[in-house]
Amino acid sequence: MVEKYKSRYGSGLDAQTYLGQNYLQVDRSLIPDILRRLREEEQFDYCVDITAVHYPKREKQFDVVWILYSFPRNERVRVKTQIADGASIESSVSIWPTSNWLEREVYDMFGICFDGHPDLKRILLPDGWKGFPLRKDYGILQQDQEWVQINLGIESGQ
Amino acid sequence: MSIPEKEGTSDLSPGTLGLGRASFEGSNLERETPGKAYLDSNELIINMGPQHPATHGVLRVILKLDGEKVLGTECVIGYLHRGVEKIAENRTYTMFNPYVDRMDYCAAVSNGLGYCEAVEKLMNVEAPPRAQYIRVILTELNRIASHQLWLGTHALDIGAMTPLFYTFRDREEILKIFERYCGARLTTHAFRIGGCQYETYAGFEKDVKNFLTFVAPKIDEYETLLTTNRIWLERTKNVGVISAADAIALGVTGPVLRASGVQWDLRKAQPYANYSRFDFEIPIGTNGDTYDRYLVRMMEMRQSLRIIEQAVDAIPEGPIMGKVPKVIKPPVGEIYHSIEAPKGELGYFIVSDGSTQPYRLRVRPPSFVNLQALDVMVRGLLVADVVAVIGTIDIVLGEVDR
Amino acid sequence: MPNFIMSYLGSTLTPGQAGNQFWALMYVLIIFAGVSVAVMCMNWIERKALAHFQIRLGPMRVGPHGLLQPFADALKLMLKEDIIPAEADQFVFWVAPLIGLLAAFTVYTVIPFGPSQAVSDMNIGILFMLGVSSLGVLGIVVAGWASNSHYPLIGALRSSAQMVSYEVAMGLAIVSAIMMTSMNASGTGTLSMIEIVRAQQHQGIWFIFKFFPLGFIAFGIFAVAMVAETNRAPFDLAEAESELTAGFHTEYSGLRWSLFMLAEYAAMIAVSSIAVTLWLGGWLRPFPNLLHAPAWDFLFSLFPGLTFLALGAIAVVGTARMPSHSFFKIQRIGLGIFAALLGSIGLLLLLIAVAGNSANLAVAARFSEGITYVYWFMLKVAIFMYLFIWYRATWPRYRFDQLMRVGWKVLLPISLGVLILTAIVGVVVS
Amino acid sequence: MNPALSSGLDSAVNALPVATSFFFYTLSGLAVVGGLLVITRRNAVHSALALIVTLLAVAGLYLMLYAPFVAGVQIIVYAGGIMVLFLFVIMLVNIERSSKERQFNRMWPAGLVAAVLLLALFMGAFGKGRALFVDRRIPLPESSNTQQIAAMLYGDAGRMGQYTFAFEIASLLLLVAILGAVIMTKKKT
Repeated sequence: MVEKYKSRYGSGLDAQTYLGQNYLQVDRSLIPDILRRLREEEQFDYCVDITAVHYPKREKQFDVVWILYSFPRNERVRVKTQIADGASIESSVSIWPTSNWLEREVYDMFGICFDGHPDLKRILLPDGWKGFPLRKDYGILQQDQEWVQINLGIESGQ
Repeated sequence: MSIPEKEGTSDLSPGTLGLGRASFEGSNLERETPGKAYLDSNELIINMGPQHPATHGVLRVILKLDGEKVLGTECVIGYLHRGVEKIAENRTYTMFNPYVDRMDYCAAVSNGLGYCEAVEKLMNVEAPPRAQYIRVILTELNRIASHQLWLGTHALDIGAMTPLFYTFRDREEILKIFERYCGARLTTHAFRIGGCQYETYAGFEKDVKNFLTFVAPKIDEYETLLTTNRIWLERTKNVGVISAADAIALGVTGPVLRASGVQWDLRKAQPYANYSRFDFEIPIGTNGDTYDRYLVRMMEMRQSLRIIEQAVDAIPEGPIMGKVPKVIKPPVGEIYHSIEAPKGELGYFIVSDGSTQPYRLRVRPPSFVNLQALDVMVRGLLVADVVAVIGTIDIVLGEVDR
Repeated sequence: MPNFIMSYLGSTLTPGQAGNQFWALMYVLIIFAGVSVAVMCMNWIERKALAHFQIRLGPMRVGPHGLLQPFADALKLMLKEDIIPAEADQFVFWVAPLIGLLAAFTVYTVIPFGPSQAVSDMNIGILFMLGVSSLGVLGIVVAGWASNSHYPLIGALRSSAQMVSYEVAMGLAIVSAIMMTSMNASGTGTLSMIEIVRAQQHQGIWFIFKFFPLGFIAFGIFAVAMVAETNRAPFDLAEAESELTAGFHTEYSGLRWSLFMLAEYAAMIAVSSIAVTLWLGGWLRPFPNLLHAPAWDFLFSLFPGLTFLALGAIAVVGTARMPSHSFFKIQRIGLGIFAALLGSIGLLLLLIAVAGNSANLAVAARFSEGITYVYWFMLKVAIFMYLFIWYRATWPRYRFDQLMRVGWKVLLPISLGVLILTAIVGVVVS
Repeated sequence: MNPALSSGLDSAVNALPVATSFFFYTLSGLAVVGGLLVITRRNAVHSALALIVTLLAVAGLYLMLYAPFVAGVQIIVYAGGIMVLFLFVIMLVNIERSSKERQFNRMWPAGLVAAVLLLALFMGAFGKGRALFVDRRIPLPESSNTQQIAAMLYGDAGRMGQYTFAFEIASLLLLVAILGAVIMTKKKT
C-alpha cells in the first residue's frame, strides 16, 4: 500500500513505523486526496481521532494527526501533516461524519481552521472565549479574563 | 424562561445541527424571543439541560420540536471542561496518572489501564504477568460496575425507579473490593506505570469469587424486572435505531456499535493486557435500537464475569512491578494506544520529547464521539425518546468535556 | 339525646334527608380533615413502601421509623418561600392549585362510606363524580399555562390530552357497571352511589364477578384508566421528571405545590373509592348474603379492632427491635406510645363491637355497624392505594403516543365491547 | 329507588328549601358576571376561566330546577370536556398578538340591536310571566329525573319515546361532524 502511494505521490509522502505503529507523513497539499483514498480504496472506514500537536519553534508550527482504523483489515494508520500557524486545512467531514466534533475540538484547542467544515465553532470552551489553550504559549493558569469577568461576574478574572 | 438570557446569544448560532448544514438548510435555529405564544409556530425550541434530571450531568441539548416530535438537536458541551490535556503537559507521567481517573469517573480503572499501558508501550516495558491478571480482574469488575450504573440510571430515565437501587446495591460490592485493594472507591488510581502498586490483599481471590456467585443471580434479577416488561419493550424497541454503516461512519464504538451488529471489540480485535488468554464472547445485537443496546450490555456483564472467573483461577505468583526507572522518561517518539473501555474505544495518543512530562497527550474519549450520534438517533422521535437515547449512549460528562 | 343525633343513628334514614343536614355538615368537616390526614398517612406509607421495594429504609429520622415525616414535610412546605415567577400570570397561577384541590375534594360529597355514612345521596352521584373529577384537569392545564414556561406547558398539554382520552374509556366502563344495577325485578337502574352498592347487596354479587368475565374486564379498564386519570406511574407523563423536570408544577413551590400534591392524592383516594363502590361492593363485608347469621356479623364486626391491635403489635415488635443505645431512647418511647395508641384504639373498637353484640345497647350496636361499614370500605380503598405504590415501583413510564394508543385503540374498543356484551347478556338473563 | 325521596316532590320541597331566592340570585349573578368577564377580558385564558364559572353557575340553576341529570351533563360535557379543549386550543394560538388587537370590531351596532331585542323579549316574558308559561308542577321528580329523561329519549315499556327520532338524528349529525373533522385534519401520507 505504502509503495503504491509512494510511487503516486513521490516525495510528498513518507511512511514510517515506530513501536509497531504505522504512520504516514504527508505533505499538506496531498491531505484531502490521501484521506479520501484511504477511506475509499484502502477501507479505512473509521476515523478514530483527529488531533494536533504544537511545535512553536518550528516554521510550520502544527502537526495535524488523523488516526484511522480499518474494520476489514483490522489495522491502524496515522496520517500526519505539518501546517503553519494561521493556515487552514481541508475538512474531512464529508469523508467521515465523525470528524465534525473532532475537528471542532482541534479548532477550539489550537485554532486550526478546517475548510469546508459545516459548523466550525468552539465546542468545549464557550463561544466568546479568546485564545487557544493547547498551544504551548498558553499558560496553564491563563484564562480569558474578560470573558470570566463578564460571564461569571468574577472581578479578578481568575 | 428556560433559555437563560446570558448565554443565549452566543450558543445558538444559526444553521447547524448535528451532521451538517445541508440537512438544516432553510430552517434556522435562531433564538426567538419566547413570549407567551411560543407554540404559535409549529416549531418549538426547548432547552434540555444543563440542569436537567435526565442528561446525566451538565449536558445541554437544544431540541427543535414540532409538537413533541424532534426535528433536530444540538448538543452544547464543555460545562465540565477542566483542560485535562493541558494539565498533562505540565505534569510528569506519574503525576498525571490520577488525573485520568477523573475523566470517566464511572470506569476509573479502565482509564488508568489505558494510560499505563500507553506509557509502558512508549517506554517499551511490560507489566509482569501477575500485574496483568490483577489489571484484568479489576478492569472487568469496573466494566460491570459501569454497566450497572448505566442500567440504573437508564431505567430511571425511562421511568423505572427500582432497578437503580438494585444496581447500586450490587455495585457497592465491587466498590468494596476496590476499596480493600487500593483504598479508594471511585477514582481508584489502582495501577502504576509498569504494573501495580499494591499486592492483592489477603482474601482478594475469595472476595472476587464471592462476588461472582453473588452478582450472577442479581443480573438475572435486573432482567426479570426489565427484559420482558411490556412497557420497557415499547419504550426501547425501535427507538434510537442506528445502522451499522451509520455507526461506523460516526465513529461510534463500544456497546452501541455492537448493538448495531458489528462484532468488534478491541479486547479481541487488538488484544491488550492479556485478554488473548481468556475465553469470552462478544455479544452483538441486530437492530441497533435501544433494546439491543440494553441486551448487549447485559450480556457483556455476564461475559465479564466469565473473564474474571478465568483470571482469578489462573492468577500466577510473581512480582507486580516491571523494571521501570524511578523517574519515568520515555524516549522521544509517539504512541497511540487504545483499550475497550465500558463505553467504547478509549485511546491515548502521547507524544514524548524525552523529558519527564508528555509533550502532548491526547485522549480519545468514547463518550465524546458516541454523543455525536445522538442527533442521528433521535431525529423524528419524541421528547421522551431523547431521554431514553441519551441514557442508552451511556455518556459520562467528565469524559465528554475532559 | 338530641334529635339529630338519633336521626343519624337511625340507619334507615338516607343522607341528605331532613334532619340529617347537621350530620351532612359534620361529614363535610370529617371528610375534609380525614382525607387530609389520609393523604399524610399515604405520603408516609408511599415513601416507606417504595423504599422497601427498593431495598432502602425510607424516612427513619423524624420520629420513630419516620412516623413524623409527613408533619415535618407539611411544615416545611408551609414555611417555604412561595415563588411566583415574574413572567407568570399572577391570578391564574394563584387560582390553579385551588381548582384542582376543589375538584378533588368535591368528589367526596357523593362517596358513600356506608349506607348512611355519606355527605349526600345524590341521585346522579356517579355522573356528578365524573363531572367534578373532569374539572380537576382544568387546574393542571391552567397551572401549566400560567407558569409561562416550556416544561409546564408541555406537561399541561400532555395531561389534558391524556385525561380527556382516558375519561372516555373510564366512562364506558362505568356505564357497564351502572347497567348491571338494573338487573333487578323492576328493571330500573340507578346512578346513585348508595343505590349501586345496595344493588350489589340485593343481587348478592359484587359487580366485579357479575357476568364473569364482563364485570371483571370493565373493572380492569377502570383500574387502568383511573391510574391515567390521576397522573400516576406508569402514566405520569404530565410530571415525568426525567423528561419534563416536574411537568405542570415545575414552577410551583411551597404551599401551592403541596396543594397540588394534596389534590393528586385526594384524587387517588377518590377514584379508588369509586372503583370500590362500583365493583367491589362498597361498604359490604365479604359474603354478606352467604354468611348472614348474626354470629358471622359479630365475627366480622371484630375485624376493625383486631386490625388496629395487629398494627399495634407490629409497632410493639418495632419498639422491641430498636437498638438499645441511649440515642434511641426518645424514639423507643415514641414508638411505644404509638403502639399503645393503636392498641387502645383497637381495644375500644373491640369493646364497641362486643357491646353492640350484646343487644340491649342500641347505640353501641349502631356505632359498631357504622364502624364495620367504614372499615371494609377503607380496607378496599387501601388495597388500591397500595397498588398505586406498587405500580410506581415496578413499571417504566409510557411514552406519550403509546399512552394515547393504549387509551384509544385498546381500552376504548374493549370497553365498548364489554358495554354491548353486558347489555346483551343482561337482556338474555332477564 | 329511594322511598323517602320518590314519595313526592312536595315533601322534598318542604323539607329541603334549596330553591330559595338567595341561591337563585347568587347563581344568576355569578353567571352574568362570568358572562361579562368572558367578553371583556383581553386574555383568552381568563375569558375561558370566566366561561367555566358561568357554566357552573348555570349547572347550579339546573339543580335548583330539580334537573340534576342535566346539571351533571352540563358539568361533564361543557365545563369538563369542551372547556378543556378550548383551553387546549387557546394555549396553542398566539395570545400575545390577539391581546393587542382591538377588542371591539365594527359589529357592535348589530350586537347592540340584538342585545336590546333580547332584553325586550325577556322583559315581555317577565311582564306576562304567568300568562305565557302555565304554572304547573314540575313533571320530573328529582329522584327519578334520570329515568324520566331516559323514557322520553329512548321510550319506555315498549313504546317509542317522545324524542327518540330527534335524538338519533342529532347523534347521527354529530357523527358526521366527527368524521368530517377527522378527514379534514388527516395528513395525506
